[in-house]
Amino acid sequence: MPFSSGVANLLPVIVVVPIAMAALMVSIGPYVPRVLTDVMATMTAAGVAALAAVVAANTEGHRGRVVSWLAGWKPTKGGSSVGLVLVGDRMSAGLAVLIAVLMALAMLFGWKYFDDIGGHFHPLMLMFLAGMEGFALSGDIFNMFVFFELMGAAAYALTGFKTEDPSSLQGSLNFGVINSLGAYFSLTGIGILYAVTGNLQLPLLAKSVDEHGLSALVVLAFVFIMAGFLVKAAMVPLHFWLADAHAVAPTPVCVLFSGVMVELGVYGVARVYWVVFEGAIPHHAIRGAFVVLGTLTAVVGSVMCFCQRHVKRLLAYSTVGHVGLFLVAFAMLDDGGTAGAALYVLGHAGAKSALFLLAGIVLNRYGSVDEKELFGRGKQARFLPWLWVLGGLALAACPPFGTGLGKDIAESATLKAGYEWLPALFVLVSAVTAGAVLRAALRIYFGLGDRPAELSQSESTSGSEEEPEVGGTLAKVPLTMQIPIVVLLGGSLALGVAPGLAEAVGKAAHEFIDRGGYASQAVTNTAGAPLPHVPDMHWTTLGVVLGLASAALAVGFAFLALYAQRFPAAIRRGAATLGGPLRVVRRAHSGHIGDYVAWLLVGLALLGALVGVPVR
Amino acid sequence: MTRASRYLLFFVGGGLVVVLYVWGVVGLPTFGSTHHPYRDRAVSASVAHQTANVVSSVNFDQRSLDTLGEESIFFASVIGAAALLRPSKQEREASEAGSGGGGHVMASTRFIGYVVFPLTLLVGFDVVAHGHLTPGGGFQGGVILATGLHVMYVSGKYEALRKLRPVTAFEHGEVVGALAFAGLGFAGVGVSGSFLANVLPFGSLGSFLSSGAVEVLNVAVGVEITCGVIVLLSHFFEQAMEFGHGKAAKR
Amino acid sequence: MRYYPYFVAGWLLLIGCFGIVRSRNLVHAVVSLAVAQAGTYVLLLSVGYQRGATAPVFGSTQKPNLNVVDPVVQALTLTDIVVSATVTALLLALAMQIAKRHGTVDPDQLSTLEG
Amino acid sequence: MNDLVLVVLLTLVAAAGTAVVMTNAPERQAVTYAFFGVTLTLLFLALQAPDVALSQLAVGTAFVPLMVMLAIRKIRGGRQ
Repeated sequence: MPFSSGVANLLPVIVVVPIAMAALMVSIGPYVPRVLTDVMATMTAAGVAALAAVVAANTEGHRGRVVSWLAGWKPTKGGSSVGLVLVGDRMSAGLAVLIAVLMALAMLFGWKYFDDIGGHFHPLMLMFLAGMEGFALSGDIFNMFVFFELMGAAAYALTGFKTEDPSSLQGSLNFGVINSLGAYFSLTGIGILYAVTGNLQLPLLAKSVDEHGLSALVVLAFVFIMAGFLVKAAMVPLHFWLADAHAVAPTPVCVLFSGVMVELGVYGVARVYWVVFEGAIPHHAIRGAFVVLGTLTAVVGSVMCFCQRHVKRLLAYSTVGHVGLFLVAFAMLDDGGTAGAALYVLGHAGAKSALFLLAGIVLNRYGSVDEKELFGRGKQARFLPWLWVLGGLALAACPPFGTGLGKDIAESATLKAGYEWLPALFVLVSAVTAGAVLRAALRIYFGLGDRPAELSQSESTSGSEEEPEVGGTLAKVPLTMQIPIVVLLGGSLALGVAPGLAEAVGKAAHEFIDRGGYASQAVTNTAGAPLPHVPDMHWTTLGVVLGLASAALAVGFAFLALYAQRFPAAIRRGAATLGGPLRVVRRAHSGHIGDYVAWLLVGLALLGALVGVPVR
Repeated sequence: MTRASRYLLFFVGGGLVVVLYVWGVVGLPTFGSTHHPYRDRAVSASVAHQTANVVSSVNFDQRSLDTLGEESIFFASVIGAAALLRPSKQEREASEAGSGGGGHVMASTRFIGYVVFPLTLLVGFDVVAHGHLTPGGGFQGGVILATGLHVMYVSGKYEALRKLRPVTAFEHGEVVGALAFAGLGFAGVGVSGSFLANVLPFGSLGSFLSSGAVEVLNVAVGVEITCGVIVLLSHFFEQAMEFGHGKAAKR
Repeated sequence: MRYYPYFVAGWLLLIGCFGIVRSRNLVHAVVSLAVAQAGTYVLLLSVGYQRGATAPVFGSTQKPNLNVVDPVVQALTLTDIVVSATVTALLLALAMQIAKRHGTVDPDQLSTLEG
Repeated sequence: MNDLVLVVLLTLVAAAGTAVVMTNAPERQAVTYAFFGVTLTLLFLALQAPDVALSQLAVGTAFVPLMVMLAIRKIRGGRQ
């Protein structure tokens, strides 16, 4: 099979089509009716999804990977090249589909959005799409940096899009500064790696880093390159920007942030480790580091999540909690952990995106996202409350949702690697974050629990001043807003019940960690030796029990929070002693950019120590 | 967090990162060494395509997708800045009610403006046009051209600047530049079966018509950057000059 | 001199971070970020330098040869500079709007996002 | 000889960068930043990177300082 077959040429097309459409829409946007721009943008995203699906479907016929060396600069016989390469394997092509599908649904949801749209919103969304697609498909480390920045530039502008809203601007600036700084650390790492290897293409770096072997320099390059990805992935303590940005970004943008952009950070970590560094930095160092940091991330994220009353911030912190789990699953460094993480990411994208859309509807219907202020306000609603509950259960990894299957497979991997306590972490994080979601739904839509006494704007962001995103408040919820939610939840469910989907993810993960295959197929166009077994992608009894336990605990936590005031005074006093440490953690989330930069350096030092000390 | 604890955190984290950095960097090839494998490949590839400026060859031929991404970042930022700086309702009303204006400047700066302005335009065009032969290219020339236009501001003629600068036309110009880049990419697929392939005749090294598509992409980027920088600066000027002195719309 | 340029690059990155940490004005923070990014330019170009080599541009006086400094890092730096300029533009636009909505650009006084 | 020039320029760049960060008033910072841009330009010329030097000159001494000055003007105006 030649390198530049027809399918291979689809890879750059997936990236360029949204760019060209964005350019076109800047020019013609002001002269055509609004509905046409909506249709054009949504169709572009849907078209990109279709192209990505064609690539994904063709990976089988291309021995797992569609490789495209751009501008005809194919590798020489000696296995070197001056060109750039895009690689669509099952994982990256699958991600490309997910990105474009989420974008299309977010666009559909946004049809009624922003009267004062000024012809900017759709082009920015399409540029954001191009950046994410490029990042997922790229096989070159500097090119990844370029698309990382494209993703970033579009994302900062989209976050601050509601320029009348003060907190939206501040959230955007925090996001922009910390994310750029992370990217500059990455670029420094890339420069260091380039200096010793003379390569930038991932498949070529694989060989030259192996030859260089383990050294302080490789650890330094690894830690710095990871900086940008880990900021994007919102690993504690590099996560502070996330809640600020998610809480204030327009709803369709939040869907992409939580649904896939953050997860692309985890993908970047995993891709670069597996292809470039796996031969040099031993597994035990990476596993130790990411089990510690992932656990920290999961705990901080879920605790902060449960403390929120601002519904969008609540959802944002739950993303932090889940990213911790994804990092832990990746850290198992086998195909089971990778497959579990990938499936969990897909299921989570469906559940979390649906929940963000529901929060957006609440904001536009009632003019606030403060769970306490909205107490009982949605009692007349008939359909949406049940979608909230379903979304909460999906987030709790309740069987038969895809989140549950992903969690099950990841838990099996942790047990296999000898971490008996990790399944407990998975159960607690999914239960606490879903408990917070259910609590909000029960309060807003069912009016359950005690009427919140104080409505003061005490120390935290409440969400009562959040700007609605449509002109006026919605009298009724249009179908274009409800369909995406149903599709997303349906997708999350399908992943758990359609065995074919899970098996495809298993194959993708299996192939993802086959670095030899990646390098040889990209460079010499020959397939590597097949790896032994493909991970088993079926429900286990233990997994189903733990999934149901998470869901039951989530409901329990929700009711506990709703009726907290009815407990005996002694218990409440006991619980209040937890308040001290909790306040310290909450205070750290200060919204101050200087703090965030200081924490970034602490995070890098921590990662450096955790990876560097064991291999010294 | 207090200022003191923030500094403490920074010095602890930063100190450890410095240790890691120094520990790692001393493993690099020493400064000025001759170990540059990618250089050797890039130079031969550039010569093979008759491109005298190897940097341009890397940017527009060998790693042209990077440049496509780079131009897209630029494009996204221009749209983004336009979105962020779009005037609010109060500002539009205030602007219609009058105000605006230039601010006065000294005669000497005005003189410099008149001399420098045509000079920068000339240099800018030259830098864009010879990007494949000599240092410079679409980006550098574009920034010089666009900033040169704004030297008019230094010479105190904001009104003249506004007339010279039909922003909508430049917006379309930017789009044309971006689409030309993408179009050449697709032409590569059509002609030689590979995206962004250098499909034009290479000519001979050093002559004006050499390097194939490098020169054309260079000009496309030049158009996009010139127009984009003008649009970007126009939004900054609009905010600073027209709305800057009104009562700010503070909530 | 063997590692001095790399240390200067690291210093710029670090001092840029410090600038943001100590900043009392968001415009100052954005400019400090640009200083941090300048560290990456210095690193990349130092990595590609070769003693006694010339610029990678051939012409009538210089026939093609391999005794030139690394053109690849120069191309990367060019991209990097564009990124810097555009990110700076976006962040300055945000700072301008923050001034308008909050009436201040001092991060110590901006506190709508807490907890 | 050439090494000496490079050492001097590198030191100058480090010092100028530090000065930019340590300048508190943003309007003076636009000036120090432009000077920092000039030192970088000279360093890039000495490192045999004329393409990059030209970019840095256009961006670092004209484009970015101009935007910074406009932003400051806007911020000052908005506070009146």
